[in-house]
Order: sequence, then C-alpha cells, then structure tokens
Amino acid sequence: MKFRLYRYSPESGEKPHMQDVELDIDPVGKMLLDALLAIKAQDETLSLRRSCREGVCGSDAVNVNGKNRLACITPLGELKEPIEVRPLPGLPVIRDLIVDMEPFYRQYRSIKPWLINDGPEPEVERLQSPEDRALLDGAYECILCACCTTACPSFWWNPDKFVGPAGLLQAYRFIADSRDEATSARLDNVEDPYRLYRCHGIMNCVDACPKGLNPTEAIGRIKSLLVKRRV
Amino acid sequence: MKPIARPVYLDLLRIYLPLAGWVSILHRVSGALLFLALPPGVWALSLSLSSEAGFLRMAGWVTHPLSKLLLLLGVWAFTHHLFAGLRHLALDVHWGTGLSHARQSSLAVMLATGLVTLLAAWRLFT
Amino acid sequence: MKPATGAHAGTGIWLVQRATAVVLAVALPGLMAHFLLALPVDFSGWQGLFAPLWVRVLLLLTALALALHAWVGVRDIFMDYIHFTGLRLALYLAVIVTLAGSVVWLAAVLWGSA
Amino acid sequence: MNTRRFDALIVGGGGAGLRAALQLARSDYKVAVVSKVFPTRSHTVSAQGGITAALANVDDDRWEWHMYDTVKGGDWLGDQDAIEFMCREAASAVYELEHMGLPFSRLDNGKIYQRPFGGQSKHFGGDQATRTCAAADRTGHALLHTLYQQNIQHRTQFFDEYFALDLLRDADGYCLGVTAMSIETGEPLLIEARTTLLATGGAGRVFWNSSNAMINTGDGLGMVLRAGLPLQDMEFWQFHPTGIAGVGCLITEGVRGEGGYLLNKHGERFMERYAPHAKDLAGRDVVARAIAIEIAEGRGCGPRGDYVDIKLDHLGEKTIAEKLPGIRDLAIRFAGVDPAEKPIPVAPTAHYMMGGIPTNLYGQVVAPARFGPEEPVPGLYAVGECACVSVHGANRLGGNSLLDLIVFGRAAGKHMLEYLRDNPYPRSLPGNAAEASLARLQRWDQAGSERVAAISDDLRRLMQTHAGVFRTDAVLREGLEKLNELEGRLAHAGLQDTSRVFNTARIEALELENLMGVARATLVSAISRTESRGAHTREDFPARDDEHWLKHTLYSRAGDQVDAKPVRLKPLTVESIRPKERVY
Repeated sequence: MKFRLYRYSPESGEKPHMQDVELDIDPVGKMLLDALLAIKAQDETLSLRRSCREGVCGSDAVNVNGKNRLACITPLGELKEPIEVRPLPGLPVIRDLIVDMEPFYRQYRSIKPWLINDGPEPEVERLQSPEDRALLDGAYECILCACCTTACPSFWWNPDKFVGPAGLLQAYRFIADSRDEATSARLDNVEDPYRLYRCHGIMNCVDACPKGLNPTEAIGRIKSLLVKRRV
Repeated sequence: MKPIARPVYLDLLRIYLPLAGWVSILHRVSGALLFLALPPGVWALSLSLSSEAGFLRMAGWVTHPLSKLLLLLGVWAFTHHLFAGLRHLALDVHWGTGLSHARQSSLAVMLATGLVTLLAAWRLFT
Repeated sequence: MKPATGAHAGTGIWLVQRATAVVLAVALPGLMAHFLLALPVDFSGWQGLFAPLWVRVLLLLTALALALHAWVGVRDIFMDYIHFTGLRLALYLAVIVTLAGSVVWLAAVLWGSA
Repeated sequence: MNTRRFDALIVGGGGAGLRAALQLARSDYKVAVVSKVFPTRSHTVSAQGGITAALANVDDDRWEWHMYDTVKGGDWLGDQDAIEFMCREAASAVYELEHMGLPFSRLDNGKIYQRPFGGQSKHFGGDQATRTCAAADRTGHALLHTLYQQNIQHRTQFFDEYFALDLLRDADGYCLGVTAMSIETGEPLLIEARTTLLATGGAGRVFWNSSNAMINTGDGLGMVLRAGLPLQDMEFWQFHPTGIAGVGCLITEGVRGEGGYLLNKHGERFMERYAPHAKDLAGRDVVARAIAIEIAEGRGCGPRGDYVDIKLDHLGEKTIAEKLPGIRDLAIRFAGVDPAEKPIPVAPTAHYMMGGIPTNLYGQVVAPARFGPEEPVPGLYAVGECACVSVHGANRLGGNSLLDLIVFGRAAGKHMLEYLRDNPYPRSLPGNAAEASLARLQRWDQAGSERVAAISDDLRRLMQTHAGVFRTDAVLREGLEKLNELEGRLAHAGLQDTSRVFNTARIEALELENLMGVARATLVSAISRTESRGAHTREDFPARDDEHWLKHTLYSRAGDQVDAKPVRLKPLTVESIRPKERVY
C-alpha cells in the first residue's frame, strides 16, 4: 500500500516534508496504527504516540487523508491511497506526527474539570437518579484525543482564547452533573466572547469525534442555560 | 533545548471540511458579501429614487450582463445566508443537532440555495 | 495571558444576533415580495412603492435590525481572524461608521424622496 | 544534570499512582508524578467492567464474603491480611470516588449500580453475588479521568512524557528518587524525593497476544530488578478468557455478568461442563483454561477453530446500549460483528500480572534483608499492578484490580505522609547515584547490528509459546534458553535513530530492557514452581501442592535466584480461610 507521511525532525534543520512509503501489508482486519507501526519497524525514525491501540486512551490522533482520526480504530481498508498521514492541525509539531498538546490541555484545565460540591460528604454515595445520570452520557466519555478541537477553525484562529469543543464538552459534563454545585460559577467561567462564543456551530467537532460525542450539542445547552439565566 | 519555532500543520486545502463546515463558512462569506453590498445598495436606492433620470440610469445598468451577474451573486448570498441562518436558529433550539441530521440539513441548505439561485439565473438571463 | 475566566459577556450580543436574525428572516422576504411583485414599474410607480409610511417605517426598522445583525457578524469575523488589537479596533470603528452611515443615509433617502 | 526536588515522587500516572498522589497533594507536601504518557493515556483507562466492593446496593452482601471469594479466587496464594484490608476498605474507597465525581451508573433508587462478576458468591461460596460497581463499561476511563481531575485541582506537579530510568538509593538502602528522561527533549533529569512510589503498571506486553496497552512494559519492575531487589510470584499471569480473537482487545467479564455466555463450534454452552455451578462466571483462570481446552480438542469456532463465541444478542439492544456500549463499539470495529445480532469471536489473551514488586499492606516495598523477608526498603513504595501485596494470589478476580489501585494507592499515600513526618530531612544523594542510568542511556548511542523491534517481536513470541496458559518444565527451560540467546542479541542491538527529540525508538529500547527482566523473572519463577495453582498450570504437575507450595516465590536477578516466603494465612481481625479444593 502507498502512504505519504508528514515528516519533521527539529534536529535536522529541514522544513517539514512529505515522505512516500510503500508498505507490503494485507489491509484485511488491520488498522492504520498497524501500518504505521509496521513502517516504524522498517524505519524507526518515524515518531508517533500510541498506547491502548483500541480507541480508549486517545494517544494516536492524527490527520488521515484530511480527517482527524484515531489511527488505532481507523480500518486500513477504508482509506484511499496514497494514505496521507499528517499531525493534528493547528498545534505546534514537535516531531513527525507528534504535536504539542499543551494548548489543548491548558483549555481543558481552564474549565476546572473536577466536581465541585462543598456540602458535607455523606457516609455513603450521593444519590443520583438514573435520569440525572443519563444527562452525563455523551459528555463524560471524552478521551481528550483532541480530534474535535483541532478540527475546529475557531480553535485554529484563537487557540489561546477559545476553550474549544473538547473543553466546553467537559464544562457541560460538570454543569449537567446533578451532584455539582458550581453551575453558576462554571457558567461565569465560560461566558465570554472568546472562551465560549467563538463557537459558531460549524460542527466539524461532531464530524471528527471518534467516540461519536456531540460537543456542539453540549455547547448549545450551555448557551441555552446562559440565555435562561439572563432573561 | 526548547526548539525555537515549531511548524504548525494547517493546510486548509488539504484538511477535510465536512458539508456542515461548508455551509458554515459560506454563511460567513455570504454575510460578509451582504455587508459589503449594503452601502452600494443604499446608493443605488437613492439614485433610483432621486429623479426620473436617475431611475432610468439604474434601470439601464440593471440590464447589463455584469450587473446581472452581481445581482445573481447577491441572490445566492442572500438565499444561502437565510437558509443557513434558519438552520443555525434550529440548532440553537436543539433541533437536528445529531450528526446525521446536521448533515441532512446542510445538504438541504445547499440544495435549496442552489435551486433558488438557478431559478434567479433563469429569470435574469432568459 | 488572559486569565481563564469569562468576561461575563457575550450572551447579550449573541442574543441580539439571534433576535435580529428572526426579525430579518420574516421582514426581508416580506419586503422583497412587496417590491418584486410590483416589478417592472416606471419611475413614479417605483416612487409610489415607497410612499406609504408603513413601508418606510418598516424598511428603516429592518435596516436597523440588519445593521445590528451585521455588526455582530462582522465583529465575529474580525475577532476570529484579526489578532492585532489596534487594527481590530480600527476595523470595528470602520464597520460602525459604515453601518450607522448606511442607516442614516437610508433614512434620508426614504424621507427625502417622499 | 538538571535536578528537581520534591517531598514525594510518584512514578506512573495510572489509577494507583494518581490515587496515591492525590492523598499527598491534599497535604502540604510537594508531590510530583512522573509518567511516560499523559496520565489519562495510562492503561487504567481501558478497564471496562468495574470495581468490586460489597456495597450491598443490589443484593445482600458483606465484605467478608468478598474476602472469601478473593482468597478462593487466588487459589489461597493471596495474603489474607492484605485481602481483608482491601475488602474492608473497599466500600469507603468506592464512596470516596463517587464523592470525587466518578459518574457511576445508577440503580433506580439512585445508588451506585452493581453487576455480577466472575468468582463472586454470597455466604462464603453460595449463590452468585452482585458486587461490581460500574460506570457502564467504561469504569476505568471514568475512574482515571476522575482521579486526574482531582489531581489537577490539588495542583500535583506533573512530569508528563518523562521516562523513569532507575531508582536512586544511598548506601543504607534508602530510596531517594529516580533518574528520568524527558521524552520531548531527550535530556536526563534527576528527581530527588524523600519518598518514592512506583505505580508503573503491568508488563502484559511481554506476551504476543495481549489485552494490554503498548505502554505496559514493566518499567518499574526493571527498575527494581536493577536496584537488586526481588520480584514476587512472577509465574502468575492471568489470561483473560475473552479477548477479541486475533486482536486481543478485551471483552469485559461484565458481558458474562450481564448474562452473556460462551459457545463452542457445536453451539454448546461448554462452561457447564467445567464449572457446573458458576458456569461462565467461574474464576478467569478456570474459564481461560476451559476455552484453551475446547480449542485444543477441536471444538473451536471459525475456519481454523482457534476461538470460541461469546453470545449476548439475547440481552437485547437496550441492555447492550445502556450497559455495554463500549463493547459494542469494540466488537464492531475489531471483530466486524454487532454483538446485538451475532456472537463475538473470543480467545484467551494475556491480561494481568498477579506478581510484581513485593510490598506490605501499606504499599512499602519489602525485601529480605538482615531481619527477615518482610523488611521495608526505606522510602520506597509500590502499588497497583506493578506491586504484589499480594491480594490476587495466583489468580485475580475481575473487578478487584481497580479496587487494588485505589485501596492501596490511598494506603500508600497515607503511609508516605507518615514517612515524611518521621523523616523530615532529605538524605544526601551519593555523588555517583545517576552514573549507571547515564551509562544505560549512552549505551543506546552506539551502533549495533541487531534491531530492537525484531528482538521485541521474538521476545513476545517466545513468551507466548513458552509461558502461556499450559506449561511444562521442558517448554519453560527451552524458553529460558531462547531468552539467553535474545539477551545475547540485545547486547549487539543499536538504534538507527540517535536523535534526541521525541525519539520513541530509544524509549522502546529502554522498554525492551525492562521486558527482558520481566520475561526472565517469569520463566525462572515458573520453572521453580512445580505445582498447578490458579493461573499457573503445569501439565507435568497438574495438582495444587499446598504442602510444598503454599508460599510466594521471590526472584532475584543476581544468579537467577528464586527464594520463597510464606503466604500470610492470618487475616487482621477475622478467622483464617483454610485452603480447600477450588471448585466453581
């Protein structure tokens, strides 16, 4: 199979370039990650992140034929050749397919992603009805792979100011949690022309999410709460 | 040994833009066009209402193929902005926010806009 | 770096954009129908279309909504793409002048021609 | 060499490390976590089914029953004091996670949802219990993210994408931190700490067919071996019965807990023959062996007869969507079947290392020294899969792994606080403390004829063949000989890529060194244990031998020596559970 890989090594002094690679591999039942690792076995200078290789850790997000995907759950046979693999868009490239995720993590941290409940801790669990728990479905499963945020033009233009789809989805995960008491402060935290309102409902994030989550929907819910609070 | 300037991959021609993304960026483009058309529009109105001569000059210009083309662009911009805007309003009240619905509504916006623009072209050029 | 807390702003203007959008979505097609259905007309007929007070008032109110709507939209474009604050502010000013000027001009045209 | 100083250092950013770090971060001490991946990429994230605690939310339950099941599940090799401690602390540790925000699934009355899991019983071996708390089938993900979130709230200092190299110790044996390397820049770093905890996870990547993440390379075990400390019970590897055939990704035991079951090629529910009472919810070693036998005797499914089917379509679309959404995803992606319609092809896959760094129930690393086999190494702790407390004995029960992480993570964190109070002044680091590490790093700058990737592959194949579900003395010894050859090749290995920045080839080489140590410990320990117990099945010694082998093995690298220490059969407060035959 034919591949075109984005290569960049800061130590070489060269600019990023595309490398053509031919790999003898039977695509049946294989994922893109299998191919990338096979290429790495031939040429160990190719660098990429990977861990769980089953789509739950979020390490190996890359841009494949233009789309952000997790290499480990992207069936090789589905891809059009030459398979072009590049790093996630909009983040500084450290090397090859590895980007600096810090701008992404910084936005994640900025929404205070932890449960806030200053009430006395009960001896047993805090109760939560299955209906209230169901509100978290589609919000807590995020694996922080950054496929959505780096597919979002608003994040490309303002990565330091716009929280981005993943961060806002997490913000909603805590706003929606019946056990969290800081809803008002959380809304304050995101109510900002840049932090929240750079979202223009482009919905690239929904298209990109490998877990089938819907950040746009969550952002819409946040906006509704803000409007409700105002009027 | 912090590398000084890291490259950023952001080749807009290679990065896949889903249909909803196209609807969205065209919504922005059409909005910008309509904004730019505002002062000329007011000027044209003022000319056409100023006097009989002004009105005739206006009417004369309108028949010019170039202005017809501009008019057609305006029709497209207005229609797309309207339909895409209605779609956004629906999304704001949480209608059709699922991925497949969003794709369908994007397609609908593109098709409807195309249809209206074609009708306008037919009306203008035949 | 900007502190990671919101400016407690943005919702108002977002609402304005939505509200004006609804107004425009209703008013603009209506007005267009009013004019286009009468076409083609001669000069006096054309002038006549603008004669009723309700037409002129409606046009002006729609123009106001349009100006607000456009302001939010164009401001969004600049916020996305223009990161140099001085330039952005200058562009904001230009947009405001353009929009306000257009509305005032329109008012003058409508009432001047009556 | 750059140096950073902390009160406490955690090596590993998975569930165990983050739980311990949280305990320390909530105090006034400065705590750092070194992790070779961003913490939420740790393997805890893959845990599916749940975390076991006798909350009695669904059905009658008591921690004593949980303790009994754990002792029995571990084939009486587990230390009963540690098991009692874990089962008694389980409920409070789980409630604590709930208070931190873990999004557990819920029962109609609002309490934490629990599901039945393998090896669980009521009344000390009676009916099936319902004891495993779950967040759908993403419990590990929910747990890991919750703990990471708590740590950022409490401002734990994270060294993300730093690879820990070696333990730093002084002449008195005190552990004073680690040497590490920034993966991003390739620069070595000395991290001094008054107390260090290893939470580096398992080493399942030593097998060809493995459910484990690619990062599970036993790095902490390698560090301990190089420090001259022993590893305990390394012959015990759990093969999870239901990995997706040919891929290894796990199909949680929760599938069987929710009512799924296994079928051979005749459509027979064969577990009824192997475990008439518990059937598909027998201990994992029992089910894995049963599947291996079905396949070996020609009753496997598929064109090559190399797997069995797990059927769950009868559970209905709704249950699958609510309780097993992730499994459905995995099955569609990796097996190409929708489990709501067709059974999933599964086969046993290397899953969990019961052995590891010997510790007591405070997480202190213990080693035979002047006064006996249980003497703590001052300043050094270990928890989680890399540690051997030992609560899982010869076979771990599903749902007990996440529990192990948080109970002993918390216990170790607490004990480290005491240690810090008792040892208020940092000890001085010997001048040459980092020398060996630096030499090890420099070694990989040399050219060599052998390739790391090739040796890695051969190692995994070797272990799959020679240390799999069924073992014999001859097979194990042949494996050890091959391992010697591989070690010879490793000495001649070199890297093509000698760059500094994010050189993953260099990391893989360092990981391979650690895996080699794990493989050796496994083979040597497995040769020495001439009985079958739990997950260690010797065809040449098919019976359990309590007379000679009711004891732990302790492997030391020096001279490949295997020592033994007794199993602690005496619990803390309750009566000992005496060994008896293990049937399900």
